[in-house]
Amino acid sequence: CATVAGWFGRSEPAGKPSPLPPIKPSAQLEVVWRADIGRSAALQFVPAVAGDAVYAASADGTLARFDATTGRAVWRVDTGKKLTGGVGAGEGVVLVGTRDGEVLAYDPRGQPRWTARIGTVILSPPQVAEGVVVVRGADGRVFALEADSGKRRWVYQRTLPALSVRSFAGAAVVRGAVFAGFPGGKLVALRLSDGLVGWEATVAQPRGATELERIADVASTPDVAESEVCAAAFQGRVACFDVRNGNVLWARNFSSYAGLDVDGGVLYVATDRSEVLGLELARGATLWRQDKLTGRRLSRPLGFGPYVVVGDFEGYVHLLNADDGGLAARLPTDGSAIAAAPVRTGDGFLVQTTGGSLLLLRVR
Amino acid sequence: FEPFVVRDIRVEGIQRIEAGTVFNYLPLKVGDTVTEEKASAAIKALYGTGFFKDVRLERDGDVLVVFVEERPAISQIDFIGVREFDVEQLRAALKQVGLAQARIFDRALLERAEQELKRQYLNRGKYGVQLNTTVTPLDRNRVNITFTVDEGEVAKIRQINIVGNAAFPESQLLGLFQLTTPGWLTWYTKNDQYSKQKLSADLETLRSFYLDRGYLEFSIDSTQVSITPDKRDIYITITVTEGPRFTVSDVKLEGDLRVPEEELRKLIQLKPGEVFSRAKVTESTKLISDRLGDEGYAFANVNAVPKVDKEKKEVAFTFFVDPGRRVYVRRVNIQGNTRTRDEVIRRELRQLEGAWYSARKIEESKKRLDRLGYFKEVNVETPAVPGTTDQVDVNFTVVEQPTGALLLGAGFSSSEGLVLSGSISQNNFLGTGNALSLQVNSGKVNTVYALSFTQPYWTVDGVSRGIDIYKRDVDSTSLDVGSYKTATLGINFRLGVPITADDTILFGLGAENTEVSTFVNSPQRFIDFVNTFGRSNSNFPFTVAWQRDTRDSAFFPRSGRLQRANAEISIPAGDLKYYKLSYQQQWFTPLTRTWTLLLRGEAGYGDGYNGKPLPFYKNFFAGGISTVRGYRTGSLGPRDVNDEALGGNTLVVGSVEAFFPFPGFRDDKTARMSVFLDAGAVYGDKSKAGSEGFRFSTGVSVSWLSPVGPLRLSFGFPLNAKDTDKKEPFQFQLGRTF
Amino acid sequence: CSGYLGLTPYKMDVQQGNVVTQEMASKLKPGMSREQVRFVLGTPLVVDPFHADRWDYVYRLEKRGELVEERKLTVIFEDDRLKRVEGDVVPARATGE
Amino acid sequence: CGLLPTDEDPTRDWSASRLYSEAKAELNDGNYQNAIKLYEKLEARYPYGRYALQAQLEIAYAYYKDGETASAISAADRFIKLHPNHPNVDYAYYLKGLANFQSDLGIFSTLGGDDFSDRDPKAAREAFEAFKELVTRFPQSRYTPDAQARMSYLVNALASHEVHVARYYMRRGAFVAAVNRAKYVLENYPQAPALEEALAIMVRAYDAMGMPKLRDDARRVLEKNFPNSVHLAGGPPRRPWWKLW
Repeated sequence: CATVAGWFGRSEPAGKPSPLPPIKPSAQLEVVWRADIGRSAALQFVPAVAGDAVYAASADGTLARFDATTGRAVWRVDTGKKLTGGVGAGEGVVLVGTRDGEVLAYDPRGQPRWTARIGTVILSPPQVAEGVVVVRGADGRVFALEADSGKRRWVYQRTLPALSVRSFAGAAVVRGAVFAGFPGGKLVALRLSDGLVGWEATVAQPRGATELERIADVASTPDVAESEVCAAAFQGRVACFDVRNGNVLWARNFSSYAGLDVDGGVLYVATDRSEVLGLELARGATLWRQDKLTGRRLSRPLGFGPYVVVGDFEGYVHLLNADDGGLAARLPTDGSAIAAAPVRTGDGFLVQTTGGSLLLLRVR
Repeated sequence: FEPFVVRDIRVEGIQRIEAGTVFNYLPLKVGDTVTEEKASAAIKALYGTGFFKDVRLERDGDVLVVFVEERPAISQIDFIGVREFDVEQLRAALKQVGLAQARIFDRALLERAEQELKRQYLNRGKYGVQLNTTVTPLDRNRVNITFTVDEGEVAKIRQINIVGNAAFPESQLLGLFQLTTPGWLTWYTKNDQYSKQKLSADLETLRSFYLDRGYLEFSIDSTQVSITPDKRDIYITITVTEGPRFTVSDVKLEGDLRVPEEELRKLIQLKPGEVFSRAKVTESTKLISDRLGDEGYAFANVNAVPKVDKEKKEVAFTFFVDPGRRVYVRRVNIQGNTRTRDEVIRRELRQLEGAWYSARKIEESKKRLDRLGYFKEVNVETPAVPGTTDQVDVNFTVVEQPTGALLLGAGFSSSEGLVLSGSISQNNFLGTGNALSLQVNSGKVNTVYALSFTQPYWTVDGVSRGIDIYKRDVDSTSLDVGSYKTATLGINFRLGVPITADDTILFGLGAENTEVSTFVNSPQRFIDFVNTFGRSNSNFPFTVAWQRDTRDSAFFPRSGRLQRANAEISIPAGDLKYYKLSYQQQWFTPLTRTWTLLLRGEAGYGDGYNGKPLPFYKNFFAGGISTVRGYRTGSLGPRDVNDEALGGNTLVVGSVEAFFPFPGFRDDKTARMSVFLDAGAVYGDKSKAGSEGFRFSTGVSVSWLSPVGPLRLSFGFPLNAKDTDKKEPFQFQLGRTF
Repeated sequence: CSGYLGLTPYKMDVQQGNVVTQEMASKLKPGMSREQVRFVLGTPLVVDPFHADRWDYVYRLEKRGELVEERKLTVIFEDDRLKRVEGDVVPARATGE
Repeated sequence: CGLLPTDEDPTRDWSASRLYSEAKAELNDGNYQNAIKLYEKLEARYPYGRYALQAQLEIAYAYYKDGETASAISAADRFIKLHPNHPNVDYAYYLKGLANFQSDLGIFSTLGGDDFSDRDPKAAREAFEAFKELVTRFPQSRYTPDAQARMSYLVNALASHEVHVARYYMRRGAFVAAVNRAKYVLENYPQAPALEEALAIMVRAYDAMGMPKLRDDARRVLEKNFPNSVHLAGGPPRRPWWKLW
């Protein structure tokens, strides 16, 4: 028979979220400052840090600058557009993306500098490095624009599978190269200056009969370490490659939508079932597995020294021990989901909730 | 395995199949020499029957032993957790594939059925479905198959986003789409569920929208469909490049036209200077090829070749006409008529055998068959005759439906005594196309014996003749209302002469004798009538009428018009001296693919001549299901002292009605619903009060082709009824709809 | 024909047989095979079962009951080769309905 | 789902013979739908042995009597495939022909003296094919004589259908159409009695088109085959005006 829940729309999410596990805090999470930036609806906005400034944006079009130490709002601007991707900052320019496929660039004082049209929805924060702005379209395309004028320098494009997972993946711009994951499970390395394809590697192979089963998309931004670059595929695998030539170092059969973070020789990943895993960067062996948070729709983890930080769908910030994955501390925020990954700044880290609060947290 | 001569054949392992059957399919017979490839051919043949899971041939001396292992038979197929589809529908579909009770179980078929079911679920937007089938073996080499399905949540479209549109706002463009985000009606239309077909249809609509407004180089760069990891929300992003707006610079016609050029040039919708529109181009090519189609060039092809001038943003079109060969019709076949005679159908067809093919004539033929009212469905195809390049056959397939209404009833009422009533009418009597109707009512107050017979095709060209004979007696003495007695006996001859393809002139000449006897308490109008016309009076009504019918179907027209102007004059030789003029028309036009609008109008005026009044029972009446719904039949207009409707000599009726498919029966051809606004008035004897002046009503009506005959139910709600009016919200009618 | 109360009933147009134009007929040459004749004139609608060596290209058009146009062209074969052609042919362009 | 009472299946544990005799009883009483359901249960539960075999044949008969032409034919075909040389497989072929042959005319039809020739010829052609298969495969089957009789009836029906149409086209003045319909009878149903009128129509059509040579040759064939044909004199008597249908 039809369960009653089935009749009235929202039935339970796939896995039932586990309740908050009991915890013996071995550390203390404290809020340094808290600010408000506005709701980000079903999107993922990430704050950007440049010098002593923190820039944040929200879906209703506001872009704001806060003082990194005190959290005081320096200026607040209404872009007048429906924002869908942001914020990227650096080299004197602050960048956000709109629903109609425009990249808006402001200067650190909040004055608009230029607007560029790329013709496809932008769901991730534009990156800027070495005078080039790299921005991902929701259709997977990678655009490179001149940081000072917004003129298009090059664009990299692949054919799309019939059905892909909705992804907020951006591109990792590191040491003159751009690493981007694509629907269909491919990872591509491009030269930042002219978009030349360095190499292309397969993170996961689509398999199954229907379009749905054949989804194996790299739905999160890759992370680059010294000589490895690692990426995670939804309904696919977690894998690391040699950064120079793309040869696969190792691959493990974990499916992850939220993504991974590499910190100090260990790779932290949040799987689809919201387990957190610590894997050894060199050969991918499992160091530890934290499965008391399954079903809580965890955000992408952040390696933070001896700890690992991850947010969940009820706005809790969880602190895990980097060595054994044990739960070290927990802090509620405003009850709305933390979808985007925490951002390291100075000796703390920033968290933005979909409900619109922006917090700087520190561990004591 | 060296060959040997088979002395005998033995079959091992059969349970359900008999040895005889195996021998029948085995290509080896006693006495053959068995070689390597003969043996493998035998094994292949036995596998081919589909009965066996495993086949082995062995040698026992010179006896050939055939080991077979029968595939199990399916004993039961169950479905658990299936909500989206009706289980019986699934069983029937599986039966088609060969998976059904008592059939032989074949795993390959099961896999195919599983894939097919999963694909069906994806089409319905159920992306989260989990499906697995279990096959449980039973005794006596049988198996049970169980399909367990967890349908999961339906993926709903959370957002559709068009990027790159400048000329038209996104909201307007999304308005064209079938797919939408969840709204108040999407629980029924399910348009908030993603389906590939609907999306490609919507993209096509978007493309035509732009191409019909001058954007020749409009292109859809990419459409991206993405689903959230919990498989519940779908986001669609469509990236477009509009390109500039083009105007038409020049239009030319070239090729072997076979029809005068000016005539074809008139058919081209595109005028130089206008904004380019693809719809106009396709419309023009269609009109030209149809025109050629009427000349027998069935395979004519016309294509418009554009010459684009990018700088001036102009485009010139040349219509190249290639008529191809003139095509002739070899045979016209009619199928599906188990009751209607072939000639009754063939005489309606305008396309003859041995003549050149005419698309218009075939279209006209289909319309005329639909208008007969004998068929639920009429389809036509024109397959080419094999072996020729210039001959086609025309195959009409009809689905018959009952054309009669049979009402038999026996009742007993205090006033009428035992009443045997019955009416039988058959529009397609014995499939001969003639219409016969008998009506019998043997009540004491109302006795009616009436017969009417019409022969629509007295001559091959459709001159029709008909005869009506009737005896109607009314004796209201037993009722407590004003009592009177009338006895009418009449006969009427009818003749119909078609003067064009759609117009017919109808003549009627009748003779009618009425006896009226009144009493002291008879209603005044009866007494006046007897004083002017005497107790017994004769009447020779002569009617002439013009009728034009271009409707595309008898029961559920979607287009066309039916008009009828009628004049009835009593010939001076009779006692009665009156004339009645009336005009009725129904005008149907399609509003959308499924909605149809009807504008219905009726007007009538009657009067006596040579100083005689119009007899009261010849008055016009209004009210009731075929004129103004919501009011009792004939109740409009003035009423006498006993509150009986008198009717009047002037009638005006109008109605606006919108038909739409019966909800739930989207493509059912037998039922239709409608909302209507009726209005009508009857003007007569000014001195009497009653319901004079216009009466309005609105409401809902359902028409259904029931097995007993066309049925109409209507719920009419009077808008400006006075308390003296006789309201009757629910009304129904069985029989002819017009 | 006889009217009904002074009205002549509408008679459907009756068109029968192949249209053969002057242009088509002029392409015929003796000795042609049946296939060649068929390619030029089209498939004949009247092939009498008792005269295998003869094809008749008849054309009739009746408008509102009166015969408006009538033409007959007969093609005679001899051991499957075109021998001779009899009958009249229509002016260059066929008049449509 | 316990709310909805699931109807307990009374026949759950019936033996094969019980199912078969119940089905046979229903068949004889004429309620074919129940008989079909019981036969299907029998085949599903006991797919072996004599009963299942008999059920497969009788289910085809039940569909035929119930007027379900398509199901009757597919059931018969299934029996033929499963038991190609079963002793009464010829009955299965016979059933296929009967199913098509039976035309369900309305209640009024008996009055009208309607014959098969004036209705949809496709059903007649399919019936003819099925009977032909029976006659050729099983010349001594006890159904062959009846099948042959029905075949000749069908041939006449098909031939007179063509003549019906030819007569209509003559009245319409479509003489080419009439000639070709007559020719179709000549080529496809040469022995059918309707051939006489077909030839007569051919003569009249050629005459109307002013083609004397073809007319005379056709007349000569008519005279040779039907010397005292009524058509030679003046054609059949015209239908009296009072005969309304």
